[in-house]
Amino acid sequence: MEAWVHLAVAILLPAFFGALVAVIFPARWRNAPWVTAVITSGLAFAASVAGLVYTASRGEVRYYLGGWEPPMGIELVMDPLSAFFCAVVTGMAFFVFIHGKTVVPRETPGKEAAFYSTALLLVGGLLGIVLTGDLFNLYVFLEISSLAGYALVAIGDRRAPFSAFRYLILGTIGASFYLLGVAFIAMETGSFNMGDVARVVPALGDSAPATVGLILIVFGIGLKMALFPMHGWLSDAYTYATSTSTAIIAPIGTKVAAYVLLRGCFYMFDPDFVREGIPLTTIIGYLGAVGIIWGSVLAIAQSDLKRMLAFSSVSQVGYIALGVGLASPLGMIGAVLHTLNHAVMKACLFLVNTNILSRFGHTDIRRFDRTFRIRMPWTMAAFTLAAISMIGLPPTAGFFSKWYLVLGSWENANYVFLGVILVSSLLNVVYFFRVLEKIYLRTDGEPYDEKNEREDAAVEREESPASMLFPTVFLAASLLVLGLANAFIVTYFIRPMIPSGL
Amino acid sequence: MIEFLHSYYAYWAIILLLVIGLYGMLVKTNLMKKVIGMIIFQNAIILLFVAAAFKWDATVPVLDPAYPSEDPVNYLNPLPHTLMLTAIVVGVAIVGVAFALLIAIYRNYGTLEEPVLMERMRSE
Amino acid sequence: MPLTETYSSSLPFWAVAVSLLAVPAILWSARKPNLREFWTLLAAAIKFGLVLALLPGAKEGRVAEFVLLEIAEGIELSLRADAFGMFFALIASGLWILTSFYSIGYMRGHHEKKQTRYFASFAVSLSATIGIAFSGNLLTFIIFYELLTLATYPLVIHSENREAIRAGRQYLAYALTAGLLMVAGAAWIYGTTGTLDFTPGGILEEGMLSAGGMRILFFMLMIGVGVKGGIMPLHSWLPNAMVAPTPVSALLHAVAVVKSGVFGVVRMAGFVFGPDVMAAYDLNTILAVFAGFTIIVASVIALRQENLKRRLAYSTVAHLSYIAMGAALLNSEGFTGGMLHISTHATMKITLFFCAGAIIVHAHKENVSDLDGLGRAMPWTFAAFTIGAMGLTGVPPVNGFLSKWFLCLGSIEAGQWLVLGVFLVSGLLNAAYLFPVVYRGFFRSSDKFRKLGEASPFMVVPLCATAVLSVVFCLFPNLFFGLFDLATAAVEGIMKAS
Amino acid sequence: MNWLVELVLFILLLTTAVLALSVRDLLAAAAAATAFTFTMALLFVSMGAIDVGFTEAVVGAGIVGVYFIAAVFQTSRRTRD
Repeated sequence: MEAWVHLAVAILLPAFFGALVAVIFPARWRNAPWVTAVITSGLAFAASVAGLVYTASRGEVRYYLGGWEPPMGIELVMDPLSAFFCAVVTGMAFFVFIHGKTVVPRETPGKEAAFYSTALLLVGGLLGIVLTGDLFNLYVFLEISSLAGYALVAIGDRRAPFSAFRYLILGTIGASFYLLGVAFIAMETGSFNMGDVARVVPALGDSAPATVGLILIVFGIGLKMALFPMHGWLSDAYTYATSTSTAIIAPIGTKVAAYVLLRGCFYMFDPDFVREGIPLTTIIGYLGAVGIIWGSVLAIAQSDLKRMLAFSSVSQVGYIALGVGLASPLGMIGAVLHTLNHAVMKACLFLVNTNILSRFGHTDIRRFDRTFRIRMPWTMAAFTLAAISMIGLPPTAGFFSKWYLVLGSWENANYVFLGVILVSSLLNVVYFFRVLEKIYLRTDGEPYDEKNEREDAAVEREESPASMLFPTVFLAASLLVLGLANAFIVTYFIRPMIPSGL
Repeated sequence: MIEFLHSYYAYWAIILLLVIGLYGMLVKTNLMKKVIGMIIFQNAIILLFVAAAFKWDATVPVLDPAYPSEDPVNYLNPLPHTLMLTAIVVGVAIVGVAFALLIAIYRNYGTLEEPVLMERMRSE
Repeated sequence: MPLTETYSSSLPFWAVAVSLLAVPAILWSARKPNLREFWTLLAAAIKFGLVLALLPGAKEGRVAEFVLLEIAEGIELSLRADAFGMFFALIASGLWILTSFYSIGYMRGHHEKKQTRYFASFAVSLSATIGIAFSGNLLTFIIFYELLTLATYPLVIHSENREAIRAGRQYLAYALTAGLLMVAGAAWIYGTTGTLDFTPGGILEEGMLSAGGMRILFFMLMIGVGVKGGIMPLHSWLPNAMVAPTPVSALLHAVAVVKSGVFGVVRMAGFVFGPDVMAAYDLNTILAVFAGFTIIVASVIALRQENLKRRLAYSTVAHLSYIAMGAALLNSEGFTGGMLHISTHATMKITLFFCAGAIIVHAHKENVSDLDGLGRAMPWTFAAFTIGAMGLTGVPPVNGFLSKWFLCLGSIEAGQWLVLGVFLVSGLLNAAYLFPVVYRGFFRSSDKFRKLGEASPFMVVPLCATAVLSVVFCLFPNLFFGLFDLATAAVEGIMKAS
Repeated sequence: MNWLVELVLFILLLTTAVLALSVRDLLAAAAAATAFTFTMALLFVSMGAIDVGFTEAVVGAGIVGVYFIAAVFQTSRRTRD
């Protein structure tokens, strides 16, 4: 038991340690930052998985930083929920880092160390958000991860600094509103410790300041999460950043915000109160529902693959919000499972985007053609699988998170959510099959004859190097595994995390 | 909530500052002005914490023989103060990054006015 | 006969998996056509053998069950080879062998491109079809159903021209919408009853939902399966998808895809809603109205089609609804007739499509009016076509008579004279749109085909085989693996439980 | 004792805030912003948060002021807004 307590720190430390170590190597050791990033994120991933398994069977682990007990000290709490999110964050980071071996030196020449250091800082900040048991500490980690995020987004083409600036302004508004909410809650409850708050809040009953605090927190985090209608910053930020920056931020950034939402609404406060007293979760759910449709429609309108994926992120975040909005065990299962699934899908898709960009020099869907499939068969296969999962067809992972959400919608008799989930799946079909048709089929309308068969045969295979191909294909394949194993994940990892009040 | 605001006028000032800051961030078109708005906004929140920890007739959280130390009512709560130290530093870090971005934007496009910037970005 | 004696066996799993396992082999030997086709045939043979191995148990009412894993919380990915599923699996896997032979002849004769993709998709489709047949619960059914949609998409767009791509989009739009409605419906059922296992006599019971709710649920599930089953007004993807690609994939549509649709209709009627619920909420009337409408209207449309394949496609639409109609009658004769029609229509329609394909490849004719005198050049092909036409019309020595006989009996038993009328009128319409082809082929003379001989034996042999099969099946319905007994056993299961 | 001082500081705070956002010379705006932060520091001190006040004066007013001036000289000084 004693040794296990340190697991929480073992997740957190490698990332921050790696961020420091990555910059100390002499410039001629070109791969050293990459190796550092892969090793540290791998260690954190291993620790997260160990923590996941441990907490699933034996409950939460509390670690008092420096040995100081709350409310004076800061504690790290690793319960099934936070361990799950840690595993998602570190896992995605691990694979994206592996993928970065050849891409990062090309996209940010000479600044590999800075890139990996910042990226590790981002990961560390996100892990801190997930693990900390202290509201103010969460704010600090939020800002650490945000700062790293702004820096990562700012690397990119000419437009990147401006989109990063907009992200910074809105991100700061979000974080500040969070802090404001914390102020209200702390004033009312007298503690910054989440556990204390959770104990005190029910006793307060219908407390206006605490409620206002929660609403402010939800608003601030909603901004960070790109919840509709606060999603404006996301599309530009993702589009103009370098492809690896996007690949590292997109799968995990918004997910951690979703974690804070879950933590605030269902753990710190009484879910019944949040659902009935202030219809907060319902509002979140409906915003998510609108975001699902809106994001999908905008994704259809895009001609650039990366931008399309960015808008699809807005829509997918909506699913998570919708699950929160259901405020039921099934909704929570759907939301948490979708966090995992969407992280894997989006990471895979953005890695595919990187592969395409580094091989063809553009990601303009209008210029895609069938030689893509011949030149990069494995990448395209990974794209296909991830697209099918995004659409939500069984037996890929994407289907099952939707399945739980659909079940939850029926249970709550919420037909609006139900309709939204169904309609959005069709919209996903539209924007993904548009790309798939381009990649796999002849779209010029000419009949298939000997001539263009010879043309096709002349196209050489130029698949990405193994360091890029392995993570892409592995993530795509794991979508199938996650789909088939979803009952296992739900039973062993998600069920234990559902709070008793839900 | 109402009596809470009524009891101490500082809160009204804080609300005003928050609104001013938000206005600066969202409505001002010059990017530098947005940063100024951000500073105002962040400082207003810090002020809120400090004001919340403030009590009339209490002294700074330093042990003083003149005040009976066993009664915490006589001292301000030091916890928000210490936290705000961190918040200030975090805020400054963000402002620093914001300025770095501003300089990068200016190098790329030669302006900090949002409408002009949008125009130039669209035309390339 | 015991109804629910189950035993654990991995055979259903392997029956599903064998063609999936063949896919990597097919892709791997893309450059060696002979080896590639060997894998297809091998998988087809093994699959048929595995299905046959399950047959004795199913006939005795023992159900082989295989639970792979828990696929979603509380729901298992289970395969159950009950009599009804066996019936369909037997037909699908048996005809796959024939179809494979014919495909090879056709694809090579036509110098088709992308043959590897074709055979790989074909194999996956068959896996999905057998999976649909053996699905033990609704979620498993949906999973295989969506897999079938994806696997047949490459077949629909096979020729990759504008028309085909448009047909592909339409197909996806219809099939995926349908799949989503089924998912929603399944979630509703699961939320209401806590189970999705197919049970003879139905999962749902009276009073579980309000009458309106029950009808909406019925619509959701029936639209779900009805799209693949081509029930009007959900049929419009079908003729397009059938015409655009090669007739071989049209053939797949005649057997695997559309039959899974109507198989689903019967599954829903007999194993999800159950005859009692169907009767209690007038669901059978709804189904009967749509099915009857489809039978008549599709036949009339078929009458007006000039393109032979299109005519056959609409004929398929009409005949699929026979099966749905059989389920709507809610008595054992109706169910038996419907199930038998799955098999009888398969053999007859395959014969007709084989003939149409042979005509296209060999004589390069697609329109009915161009066939004058072709029967003299291709006597075997046209003879087979005549048998198929007779079968669809319901003339006795061919097996179509058998299923129609039961369907008519069922409608008399149910006292549905209107339904009986529909069957009789549609029989006349069948004759009206099929016999002109025969007439033109044999009795109109033309010099165009004087030098033309019979098509290649690769095609002629299978089409004659299916034609003969059609006749033999009518005369000795139990000769082939006791299909008839199997059908009656399955129906008994449904009726007894309700 | 010091509520009057606080009131003056609050008024100063609001004035400098509005000023910083409204002047068109960015350098003047930077000066106003620095004045704002410094007033804030004084307010903290008056509210008993001495440590916070000092940090704010040094980090908030000092470093941010330097940042501002550096940034203004790196970019442009005038604005239409």
